Amino acid sequence: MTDSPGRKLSYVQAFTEAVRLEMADDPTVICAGEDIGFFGGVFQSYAGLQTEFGVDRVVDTPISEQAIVGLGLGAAVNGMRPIVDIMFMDFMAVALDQIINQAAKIKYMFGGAATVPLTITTGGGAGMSAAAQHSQSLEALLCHIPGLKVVYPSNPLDMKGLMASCIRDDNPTVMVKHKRLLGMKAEVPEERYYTPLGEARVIRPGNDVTVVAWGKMTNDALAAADTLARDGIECEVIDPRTLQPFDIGTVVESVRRTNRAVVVHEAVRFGGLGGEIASQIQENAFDYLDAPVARLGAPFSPVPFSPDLEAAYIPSQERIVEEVRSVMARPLLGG
Amino acid sequence: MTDSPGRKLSYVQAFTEAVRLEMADDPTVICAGEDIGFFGGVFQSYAGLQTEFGVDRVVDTPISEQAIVGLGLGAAVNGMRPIVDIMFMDFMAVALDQIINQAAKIKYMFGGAATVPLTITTGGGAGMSAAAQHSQSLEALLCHIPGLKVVYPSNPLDMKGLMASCIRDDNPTVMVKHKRLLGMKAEVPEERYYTPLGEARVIRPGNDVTVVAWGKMTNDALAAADTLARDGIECEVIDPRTLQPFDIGTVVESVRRTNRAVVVHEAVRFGGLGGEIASQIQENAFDYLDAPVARLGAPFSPVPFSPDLEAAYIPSQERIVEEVRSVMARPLLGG
Amino acid sequence: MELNTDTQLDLHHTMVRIRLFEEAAGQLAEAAKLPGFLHLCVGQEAVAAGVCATLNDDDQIASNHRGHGHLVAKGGQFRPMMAELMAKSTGYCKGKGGSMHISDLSVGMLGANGIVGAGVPIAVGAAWANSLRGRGQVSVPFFGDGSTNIGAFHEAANMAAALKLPVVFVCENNEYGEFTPRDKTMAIADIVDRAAGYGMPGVIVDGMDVVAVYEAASEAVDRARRGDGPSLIEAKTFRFYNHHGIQNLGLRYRTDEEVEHWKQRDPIFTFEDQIVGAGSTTREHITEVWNHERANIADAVEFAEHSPTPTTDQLLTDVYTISSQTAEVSP
Amino acid sequence: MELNTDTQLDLHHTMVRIRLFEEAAGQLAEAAKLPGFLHLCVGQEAVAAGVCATLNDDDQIASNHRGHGHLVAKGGQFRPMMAELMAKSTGYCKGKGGSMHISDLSVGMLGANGIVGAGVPIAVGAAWANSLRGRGQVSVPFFGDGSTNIGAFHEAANMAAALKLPVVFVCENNEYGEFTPRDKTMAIADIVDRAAGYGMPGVIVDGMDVVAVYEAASEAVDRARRGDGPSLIEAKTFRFYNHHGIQNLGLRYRTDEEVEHWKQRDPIFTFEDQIVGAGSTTREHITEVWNHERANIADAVEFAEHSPTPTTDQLLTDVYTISSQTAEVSP
Ligand SMILES: Cc1ncc(C[n+]2csc(CCOP(=O)(O)OP(=O)(O)O)c2C)c(N)n1
Ligand SMILES: Cc1ncc(C[n+]2csc(CCOP(=O)(O)OP(=O)(O)O)c2C)c(N)n1
Ligand SMILES: [Mg+2]
Ligand SMILES: [Mg+2]
Repeated sequence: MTDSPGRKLSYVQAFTEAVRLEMADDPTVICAGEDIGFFGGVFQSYAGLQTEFGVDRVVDTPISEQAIVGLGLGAAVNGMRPIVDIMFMDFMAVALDQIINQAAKIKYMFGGAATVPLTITTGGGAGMSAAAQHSQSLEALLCHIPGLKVVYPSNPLDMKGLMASCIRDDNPTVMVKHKRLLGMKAEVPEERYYTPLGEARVIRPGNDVTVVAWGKMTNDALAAADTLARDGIECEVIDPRTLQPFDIGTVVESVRRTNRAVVVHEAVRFGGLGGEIASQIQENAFDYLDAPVARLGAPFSPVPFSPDLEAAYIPSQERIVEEVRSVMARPLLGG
Repeated sequence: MTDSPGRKLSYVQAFTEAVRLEMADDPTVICAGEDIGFFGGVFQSYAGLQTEFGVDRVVDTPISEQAIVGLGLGAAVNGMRPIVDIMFMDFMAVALDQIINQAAKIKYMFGGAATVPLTITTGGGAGMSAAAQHSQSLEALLCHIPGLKVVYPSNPLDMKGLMASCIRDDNPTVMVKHKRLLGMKAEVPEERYYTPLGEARVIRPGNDVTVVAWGKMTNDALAAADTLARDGIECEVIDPRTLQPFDIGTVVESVRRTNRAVVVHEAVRFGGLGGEIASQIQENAFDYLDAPVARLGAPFSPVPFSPDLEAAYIPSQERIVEEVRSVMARPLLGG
Repeated sequence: MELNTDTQLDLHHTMVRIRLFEEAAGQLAEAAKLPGFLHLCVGQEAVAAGVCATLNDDDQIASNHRGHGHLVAKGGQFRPMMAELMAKSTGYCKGKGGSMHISDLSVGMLGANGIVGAGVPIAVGAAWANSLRGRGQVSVPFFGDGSTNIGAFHEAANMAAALKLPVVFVCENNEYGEFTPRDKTMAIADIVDRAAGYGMPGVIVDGMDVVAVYEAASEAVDRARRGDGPSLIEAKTFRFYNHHGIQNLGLRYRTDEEVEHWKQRDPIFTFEDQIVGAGSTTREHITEVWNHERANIADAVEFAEHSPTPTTDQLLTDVYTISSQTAEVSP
Repeated sequence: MELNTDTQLDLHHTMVRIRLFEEAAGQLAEAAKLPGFLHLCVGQEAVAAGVCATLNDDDQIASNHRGHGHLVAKGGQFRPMMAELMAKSTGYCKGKGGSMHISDLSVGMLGANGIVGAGVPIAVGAAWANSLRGRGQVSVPFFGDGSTNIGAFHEAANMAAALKLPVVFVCENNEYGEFTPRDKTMAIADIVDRAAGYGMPGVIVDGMDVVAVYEAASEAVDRARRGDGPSLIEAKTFRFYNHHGIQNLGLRYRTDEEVEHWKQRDPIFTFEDQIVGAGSTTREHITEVWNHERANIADAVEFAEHSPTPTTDQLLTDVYTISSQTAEVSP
């Protein structure tokens, strides 16, 4: 399907289309968030939906993130499939109780009685000089919490299929849109389709080293892989797409073949999801590893405002290339 | 000093004593939180302090965790050394913005101009049948955030010295008290002392396997080590004491000697701090490892209410023993 | 309002059921037969009973940490309640939730909650769904005076008003949050002063008078059902026991006189005098009600005690809903 | 109140400084010379100017995302402000904070803030320290109408009232939060209706009238300084430009008529007519003020443009304060 010529959509348009198709199909799909109705959302993710589906189903809310998540949660328990928007991922910090203590746990606490088909959408990532409170990648906080699913697409095609799956999933899912990918264009089928949650995609095959990256980093990893290929280093680039549940099987299978791995994420390296993935790789492919699993992430500081500092802060294609090279350069012990 | 006979204090009394000594010494040390004043706190952590230092310095607050952290943060920026209490660690979710977006980042965002000698205290951990919203170990969320320090003592002696260091530290620190350790008694010197933040303690030396554990788990790891010693397996048990900054040097030095490592924490295994530590171990001791670094943590579910389920949920001495045995049992490849 | 006899007897019956459930739970806790925290609502029965009597079966409530009474009043059954408190697999939450998360969605009880104020936004969300479905259902969050100081309450109250949702906010003002009196934590005496800030009507009612509660709730529920938006009821009440557990007198943070003063106004006994005095019922009938429910409680305790504890294969179930995967293929 | 001429001229001067700073920043943003988001307060100058004129140097303010005006009014300097907006190392935050985190603790400005409502608890915390030190300092958080719907505002307002702290809450009600009008997000027209719910006095003031703002603030600041606790001022005002950037007319979410209506009430021009009419100053002097500040702005832009950008060795500094370790030995 991806090879056929066709209509191109941007990442954010693919998001909107997924929401629109589900809303058209199912009256229980409803949306709420700040500025998403009349204005279509600050990223225009919800553009046109209020016009099409009315003010009852696409609601402009007060600036009240706790109540926004609660609005979705209560409605979800009552049989709706709400989509609620938290404008920037950083703002999840003001609503975290409703996300991690309520939405994630209500089913378990009720002994299974509640079903929570809630989708929380948000914009993550740096690169817009938006400084420390509008640029974070906080997926590690969410992935640590049983009960949630976390999705972070790297391209328009996956965005549409993953967002559709989030809406139809009967669990609370968090859909992170990377702000720097909003305008990325690619062919996207017009019909509805569902990309399964929890399935990684081998986005570039290769036999020398496995590179795991998501969100904007997938694209940087692909570019780095092209550079490295010119030197004869073939990266297998894996986009997990869903971070929780995490498809470790695909990653381990690859590493057992390539014997080397680099995990790349935009989040702060310390305590980021890369640690979990690297640990699971060495647990499951210990005897196959020719080098320690490497991790690339942001250094240990808040996101700086200055574009120069920010450029140094975010893992770049160059740093991915370097990291892969240094992993490849490690001599085999006694080999 | 630890060998000399002396006065015994409980873990929570050691906490209170640290606060009392700092308050007596320095009028800028002030406290605020729910029920901490007249009542002394639900865990009696602040017992007697309002009587001794007055209602102005030991403040009973409304149930307003965001404003409680903000109260401390604003006062800290204004030159005080406030201690603010969030009763249960789970409740940090309602105040996370003030913790991770404000307190942790204000210095950086202001280009260094602000100093934030704030201490946030809280009760963490399971084992009291307190169910999903009063039992979590959420330290991984905090350790991922640059700007914070995170401390989690395993015994009264460390508690007193670490709490004193938190109060005197010029950065926002989070002091986690494990609820199941509150009554644990040990000898504690009467005088003031400061246990440096960021220094692990080798709490039991051994040459066969390194076990890293904190909070209540340190004690369980020690008990497991005793059991294993009877079979001739000598564990080196390391208590990091401070989780951020994390003293990886002590851990790596040990693993290079023992060649095997198990990280144990009470938090959910997936995405817990164990992943970071295991990753750093394999990055820094790859050629020394005879087995993958193992991690023990809670399974992927909210904390159950039922005491039976909860007992199965929390990593136990038995499971630590098993995990160490299985790490020891791994045959050396080609060795 | 002149309540008809049936309604009076129902209100009384519900209060007796709540009182007996709480007394039994308290006794079991003292005997170390209940794990975890236990927040009893003895003294506050009139609020749960009076409010829930105005609700239909398909109306919904959301509760807080002090939630047993709300569930009983909304139609919860003793057996699965007691079993839940004892952490048995026959409990409402299969022993996974306990007192602080007790719930029964089938009777419209959206759960107790361990986080102060957190049930309020959930109730508002439930109201959003209800308003879209247009069946006239009403949502009622119950919360304490102390909870009105937390952000979630504020956001949810404003949200309900902004969206004109069918919600009746019920504050049980028992003058304390845990061990701290109201006047240390707010500069107002009446929670109802907050209603105007959301643009909703607010009313103070004597929370020890079940009829007064019933009347105020009727009006607020009607208003919500009509689509005229939310309102706030502040019920002045008191918990006779400690924040958790039973102990009532000899506590440091409140005087015995204060407790005794409120106990004179026991919502059940004063109401019994009233309905007997008015000839709506007899002392004999009242005794029968108590005895009948005492037997029910004994049955529930027996049931719970003989119920199995959850087995460890239950540990990892109920974390996620396993959805049937959608049929369409991924490109 | 009859303001003396000096005060009048100071108020005017401050408003001109704010206006010119914002206009210059807006122009630079249009020319793509400023990275990141830029929230301008053109139209709202009277609030910052009127309030801050009542404050002492050691009083403190905390701001929101729309914070340049507050900083200018509290004594912030153009050069480090403009340099910060341009992400230069000579900026107030060394280029690490930018517009949304601009701050100068030395003039008592506790920072702009990127999280709606989050500065309010910080200001209350600052007031806690101030009240303990007993030097009569006052804290003033500035925030928008939309921010009063978020939990942090509510908790902080109640906290200040409960602890009777020296705080003056200043709400700039410009009728919109981003692209959504107030009436969609709350059921009240006046934010001041929330004051009673905290037990503090509240007053509405014409936010386009700098003298009215000054008078209301004087009273509230006096009250706080006396130790009589917090109060709330709601200034009705309007932002002439878009939520961020400059564009003012032709926006979908508000009518041009509405903007034009408010622009007729430009706080600077109306005040100029007033003080010239009253003989407090002359047109010539006013022109001088504008020209003088235009030169200052040009100087600041020049300074900023020629300032160095932070070097990457600055990336990891300022994350932690390196304390000198305490001397005592650990056992
Ligand atoms: C966010 C949060 N903070 C603190 C607590 C601890 N806590 C449990 S009940 C309670 C008091 C609640 O007071 P109120 O709302 O008046 O209810 P009451 O107990 O009086 O019925 C507190 C502080 C909590 N559960 N959640
Ligand atoms: C917690 C949070 N939610 C949402 C936003 C996005 N946001 C930035 S400014 C703004 C509108 C604020 O409105 P108001 O308080 O009225 O201030 P104004 O912009 O009108 O001056 C919003 C929603 C944010 N920064 N923080
Ligand atoms: Mg109460
Ligand atoms: Mg506004």
